Amino acid sequence: MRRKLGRLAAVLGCLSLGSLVLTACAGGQVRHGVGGPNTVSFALPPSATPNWILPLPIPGYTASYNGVIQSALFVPLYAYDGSSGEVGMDQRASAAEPPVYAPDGKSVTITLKPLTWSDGMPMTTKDVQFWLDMVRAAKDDWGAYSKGLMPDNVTGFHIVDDHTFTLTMDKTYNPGWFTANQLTLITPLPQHAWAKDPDPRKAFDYLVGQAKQLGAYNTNPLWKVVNGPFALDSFSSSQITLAKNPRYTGPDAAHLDKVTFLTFTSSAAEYNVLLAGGVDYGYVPTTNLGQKGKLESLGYRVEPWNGWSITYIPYNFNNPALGKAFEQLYLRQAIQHAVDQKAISQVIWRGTATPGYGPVPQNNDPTFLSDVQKNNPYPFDLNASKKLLADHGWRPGPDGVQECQDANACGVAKGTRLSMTLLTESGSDETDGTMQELKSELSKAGIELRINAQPLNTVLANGTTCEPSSPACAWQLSYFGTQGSWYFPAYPSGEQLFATDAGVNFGNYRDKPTDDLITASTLSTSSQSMVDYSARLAEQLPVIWMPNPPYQVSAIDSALGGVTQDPMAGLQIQRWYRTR
Amino acid sequence: MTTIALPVRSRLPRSRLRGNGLALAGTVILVLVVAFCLVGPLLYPTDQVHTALDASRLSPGQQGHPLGTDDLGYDVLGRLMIAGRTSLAIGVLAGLLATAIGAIWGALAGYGGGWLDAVLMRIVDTGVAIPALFLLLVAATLITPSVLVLALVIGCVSWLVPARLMRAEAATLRERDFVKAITVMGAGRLRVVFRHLLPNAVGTLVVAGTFQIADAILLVAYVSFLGLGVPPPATDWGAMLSKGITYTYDGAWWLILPPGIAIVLVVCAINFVGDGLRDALAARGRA
Amino acid sequence: MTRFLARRLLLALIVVFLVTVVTFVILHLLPGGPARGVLGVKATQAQIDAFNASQGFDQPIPVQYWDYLVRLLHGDLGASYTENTDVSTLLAQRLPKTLLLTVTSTLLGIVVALPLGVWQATRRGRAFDVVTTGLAFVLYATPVFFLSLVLIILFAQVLPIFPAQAAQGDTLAALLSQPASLVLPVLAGTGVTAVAYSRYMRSSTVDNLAEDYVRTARAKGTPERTILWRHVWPNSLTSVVSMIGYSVPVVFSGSLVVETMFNYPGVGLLFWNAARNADFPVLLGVVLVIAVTTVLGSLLADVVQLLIDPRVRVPGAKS
Amino acid sequence: MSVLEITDLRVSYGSAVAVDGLSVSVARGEIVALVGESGSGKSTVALAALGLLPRSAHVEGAITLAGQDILGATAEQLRQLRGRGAGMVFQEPMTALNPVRTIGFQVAEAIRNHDPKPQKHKHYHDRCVQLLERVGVPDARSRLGQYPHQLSGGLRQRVLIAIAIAAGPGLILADEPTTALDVTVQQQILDLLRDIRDTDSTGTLLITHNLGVVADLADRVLVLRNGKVVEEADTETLFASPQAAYTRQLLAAVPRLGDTAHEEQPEAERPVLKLQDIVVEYHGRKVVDSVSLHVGPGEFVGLVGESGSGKTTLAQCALGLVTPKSGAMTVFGGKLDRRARRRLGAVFQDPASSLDPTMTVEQTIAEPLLIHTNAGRAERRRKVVELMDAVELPQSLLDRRGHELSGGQRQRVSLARAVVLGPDLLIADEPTSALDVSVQAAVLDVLARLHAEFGFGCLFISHDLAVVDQVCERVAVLRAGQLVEQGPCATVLHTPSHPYTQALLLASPVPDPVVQRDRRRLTSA
Repeated sequence: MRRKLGRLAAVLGCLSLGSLVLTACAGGQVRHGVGGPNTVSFALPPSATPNWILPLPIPGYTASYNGVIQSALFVPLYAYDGSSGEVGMDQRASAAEPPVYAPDGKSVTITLKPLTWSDGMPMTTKDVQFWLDMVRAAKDDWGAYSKGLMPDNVTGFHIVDDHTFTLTMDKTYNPGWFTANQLTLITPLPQHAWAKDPDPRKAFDYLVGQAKQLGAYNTNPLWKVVNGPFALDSFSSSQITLAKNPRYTGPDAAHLDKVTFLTFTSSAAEYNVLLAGGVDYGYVPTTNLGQKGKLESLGYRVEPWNGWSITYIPYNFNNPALGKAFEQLYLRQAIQHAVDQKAISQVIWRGTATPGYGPVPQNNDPTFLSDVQKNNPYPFDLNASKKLLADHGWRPGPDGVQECQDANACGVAKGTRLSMTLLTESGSDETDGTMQELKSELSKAGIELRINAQPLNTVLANGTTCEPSSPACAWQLSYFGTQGSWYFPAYPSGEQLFATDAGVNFGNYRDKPTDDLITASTLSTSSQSMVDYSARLAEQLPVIWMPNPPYQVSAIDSALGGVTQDPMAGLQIQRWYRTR
Repeated sequence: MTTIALPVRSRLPRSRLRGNGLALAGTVILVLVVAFCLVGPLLYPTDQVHTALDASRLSPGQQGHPLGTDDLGYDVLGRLMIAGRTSLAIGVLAGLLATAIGAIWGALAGYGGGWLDAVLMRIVDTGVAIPALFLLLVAATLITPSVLVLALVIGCVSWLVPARLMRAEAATLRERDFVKAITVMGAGRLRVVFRHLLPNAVGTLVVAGTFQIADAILLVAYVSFLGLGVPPPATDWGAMLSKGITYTYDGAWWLILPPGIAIVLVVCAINFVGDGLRDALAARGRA
Repeated sequence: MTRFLARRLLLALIVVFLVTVVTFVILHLLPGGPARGVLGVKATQAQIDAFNASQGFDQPIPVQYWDYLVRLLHGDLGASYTENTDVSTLLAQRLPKTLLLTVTSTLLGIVVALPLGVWQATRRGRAFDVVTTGLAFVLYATPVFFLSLVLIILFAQVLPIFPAQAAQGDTLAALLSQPASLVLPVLAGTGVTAVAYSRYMRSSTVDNLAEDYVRTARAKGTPERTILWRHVWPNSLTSVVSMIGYSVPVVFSGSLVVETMFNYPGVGLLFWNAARNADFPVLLGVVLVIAVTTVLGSLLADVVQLLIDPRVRVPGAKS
Repeated sequence: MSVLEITDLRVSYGSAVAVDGLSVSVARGEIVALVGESGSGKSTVALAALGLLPRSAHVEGAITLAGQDILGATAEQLRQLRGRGAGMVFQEPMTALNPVRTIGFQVAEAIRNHDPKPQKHKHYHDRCVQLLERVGVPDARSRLGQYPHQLSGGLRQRVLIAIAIAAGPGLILADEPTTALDVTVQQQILDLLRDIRDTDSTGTLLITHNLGVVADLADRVLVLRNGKVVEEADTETLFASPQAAYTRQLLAAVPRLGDTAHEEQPEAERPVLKLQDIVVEYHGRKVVDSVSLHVGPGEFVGLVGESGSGKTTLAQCALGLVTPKSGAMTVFGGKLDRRARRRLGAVFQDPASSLDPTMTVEQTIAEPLLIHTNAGRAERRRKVVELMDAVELPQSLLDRRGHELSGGQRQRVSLARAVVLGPDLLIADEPTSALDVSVQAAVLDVLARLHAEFGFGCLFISHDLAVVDQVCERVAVLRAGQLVEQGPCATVLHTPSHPYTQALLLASPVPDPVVQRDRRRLTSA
């Protein structure tokens, strides 16, 4: 009898394990963070360890947050961020006074602020020239290079005095665009300490070589010469600490003694630590947004951090099977009508994402936003989708998938089936959910969507520009997922995205009027061309417009002040302070 | 305890003489679970293809969902059934495949002996030394997962343990008099392997197979946990669990407990059955 | 004995060599290669070509493998694409931590499991045995990620006794400076080992209790306790010891999961990130390290067996 | 005064009765033998005497050991009695000692267990050396640090006896103490047991199946069958005039040297098996050392030797299972190829492993037909039935599997399989050694009948000289890999010329107490 009872216990044991999970309940108030009293710890996104300290970007060393570290140590010539409430120049965080353009718009005069390097040397125009010389000498290895733009478009550099210089351009540019998207690339570098070789190319190679030695960041004297509000305290692959630079002479001195950046393997790991009070400034995975109240009771304030970005799914217009179909605007309209952006934003993103109907970031800044884009020309409407297809000669086949019955009406060969494959990022609940929702709604309109989820790298490697004949053009739709939103520089023009043959125009979208509008947006001084561009692409649907998720949903220690959630993804850590 | 990705986990010899109570309990549980997964959807049909964002995250009992709904509005009870089909199908197929490959491999090594044995077993050693997780990650980037593909992949990374078992068994059987007698009288290698070694190892293989199935179900759970599982809207218990785990702090227990219990229950049950089979075979061996 | 060891060592080397071949070939079968993932979305085709050339990816695979092997023999494991550090440096930082985790949980597993297994065996079929065996079944059937989560909820949140993540930092010292942060990862890792070991020990003890020598010991009036601890225990131990050596890959894989769950800065985490970033040199390095450790584990098992089992250590009678 | 008094003992496991109403008493200085075939319950009696039966055994009756009641004793009382009241010697010296403990530890423990003030094991070492010397272990002191596997089987059995007598018990329970040993070693152990009885006047309960051993050692005998005593008598009385039919049957089944008449056979011209200067090495050690041997057509050649003599290796060599390092071997005048194998049959020692447990008797016997002939199902069946008759098995067994048969039946099936193709050469490696005597007699009978029918030549390997004498015409004696003597049985086994053969003959106990007594006088002289 005893034996039998025992066996029963073993079976019951199986059943009872899960109930442990139920017992989760509120913990007590915990002191957040891991450092001393005037320090703050910040949680980095999963697998995003900064890996490049040199403020000259190099392909392959493009971890997010490199820029945050760099700009805290080396003040950029011009900083743009959203700290003022909309995206614009942040004068305090810039190394120079606002630029003065010549009336013909072909040259610009810039005056540096009286900043000092931490070894006591003043920052001078030579430091800017040092940057320009190196980038000119090694532009092909410089990560931000784009043919025809910086440094090709700067034809002359003229030193007026130690603090003033003039740049001459090859043609007239829109000053707003030039400052925001070109001058922001420049960072004065400590020429006296870093120019180990008079030849700028060799100097560049030397610095890059040094910067590749991550293990030596702590000790390398090069990186001790900084002019920003912070200096490097310690650097390891799992944790980076910046300490206040006591010799900073600018107007934007740091309040905190130290800021520590923590790395995490997964957002779940980060969230566990957040709940246990291990970080001051972390993020909440969307799936855990239901826990807002609990986080608040733990002393965090929970705020979405909106990005200066748009999110979309490119069509591969070069795909041999469906490229022709994708070229049909009515089909793109039918697909866009089947995207329930509001529901995806509300349910899957828990209200933190913003529906996006066009090429301009829609939630931060109304300057460039057209009414067409704002008002959504193609709202969620499955009947509209079906009607568009029916009107153009498509009929559902026996399996419910639309089939072209009339080549003339369809614009594609008779018998073409609306069955398409979407290459998407794996490992994200929100992406999975979005894809399932998309698949589900499209299926109701008779469009079959096959989801092929792959690690982000595979998606990136496969979903790129291709020739129609190449096997690489097998992809039809690709979604980079939550990490794949496009973050604009300060001026959200589309020269990299939707211009014919642009670098990131993966789907080979070609539209002459669009090209003209994009050119106008960078060269003309009026902002109307941007508004027209917004309207044009909201109507033309070069891609499937998707809800734009926030950069992250932050959980910030309520005792941490001075935080602006900058849409440009900057942190301005020097302005953080503790209220307790 | 589990072992992610542990095709390589050394299988534990389990106790003999644990009466058949547990085995019976295991069998009953398995029958119930299989019936639940196969017959359940007929009695309780739900839409597991189309999302219903307007009915997402309902707690149990709301709007006629006995176990609530998940974040996309799928009915959890219905989802548990179709997820079970995937988990069980992959588990059984992968377990059988692994056992079959392992059996033949091990029989050849154990019976062949000499250099053949050395070569085959070094390959097994190599396989054991490469983390299965690595192979699975690579496989996932090469192919689109489906039930068959996953079963194939998991089967192909977990045949090592049965191979070692079978090799040991074959090496023992090779020395048995009946094998010697028939070899001496002119039986060929194939005849010995297929007519004598494999049938005699069936007991070991059946036991190994059950444990292999249990392991495969866990492995599927891991693979899904890593985001490499069957593509949605199909799902399996591991995928449900890993998704549910993200809702731990919401108190959405209905997203965690059902798949969690299902996995633990089925794996326990299969292990019970495996133990029972081992006992039964041990008893027959003694008779 | 030296001959035995030399033979085992040779076999181990062969296995490690095969592992390098297999992993290398598999990685280079991947379509697309790592360039796009490493260089980012904005990289131009020219940059991608330059990257592939610099990494030698434009060479035939056998040539690439040969280069890899030559560098490997010089102790050069290549450099990480994403962490711009030598793989060997990364491994030197991470491996001690993973070893700390795995060795501690293995030792703890042994300490818990072996006596438990013996007690279970002596109380076979009684309540203690049935309850603990049942629990072992349940634990055995519980995925490690689930167990880790339960631990975090229970001991980091409901009762905030221990941190939910391991201490960060490059050095082992940094990790050891917060011993409390090691508790939960080690506990989860122990779950992996203890269950397996106790089950093995239990059955080994049960088998040994049925051996003839136990009857002999009884027949000469040896007390049961003495029989258990001075006769059966050392015998069971010799068979369990080798099992512990062979369980290295199990323990390692377990730690891969445990490390991701607890943000433990070990090899598992390195592996995980490398896999996500297609960081080939790191992947190869980690797989190689795990392979070597696995092989060393079974080698160690054989050596320990050699040391503790007189039947292996001392030559037998010439009969 | 008796040291052990068992009255009306009844032991059952569930419904199966192992011992039924057995009464026996052993007095000081007396050797009482319990003799019987497997399953007679004789070992159960020994275990019951020390309270060592498993919990599942149901025991009734009364057992008094050294004046104490066993069945009602507490665990601690039992422990005190074990070793001190009676010491026990087991059959398997290979497994009865703890492999990972030194001899010193295991012997010392036997003393220490009964020391009112237990000391460290080292403390007892001198006493251990005395004990080991007492049981005839040479070089006793150096053995203390050795492990069981470093000792030969005979030495291990001596160590076990030392353990049994360590606490000075009044009784030794010897359960098949010599069954696993070679005859020469067996003789030494029997002498030792007798010597212990003679000097310490210890009582001995000897449990054995071997009537020769009984005749050699016992004062009194109880014959057991199916748990019941069928006869009890003085040893000499029992052997001289057995009363029970079963006893007579048992005695008749024991093969004796010289019972069979041998005819001289002319040397065959074309032997079916010819071994010439065969050398086999294992790890550089010569297991078979230039052995030459032949088997003529229809001839029965015996190969005798003790364990480790290389006789099984030689057989495997002849079967092609082992490749010799040097030497020449011909089968039917040629190589051992597939065609030759068709004419070859083999039977091995262990009935438990001689049949594939997954096959039926019919499938087993028919398998060689499948390999070598195109015989259809019906023809195979006919052939199998024919052979079943030949080996005297009922057809009802055709669909049985190996584990459903008794040991004797299994060996008959093995024989049938071996001869189903009508072989010209049969190699039989200890085919009856694991069988009870009565079963052995029947199987040998069948073998003789098959020989008469098929006329195959046979290499018959055995350790039992009497069996070889009974079935073979010629015999070869192997010792440590070398052939010491070879010739007709009539010569080699009756007037051996080599001292080793003589020693072997002398050591094999004969079921006749009178002969054994004479032999003892001879050897001690």
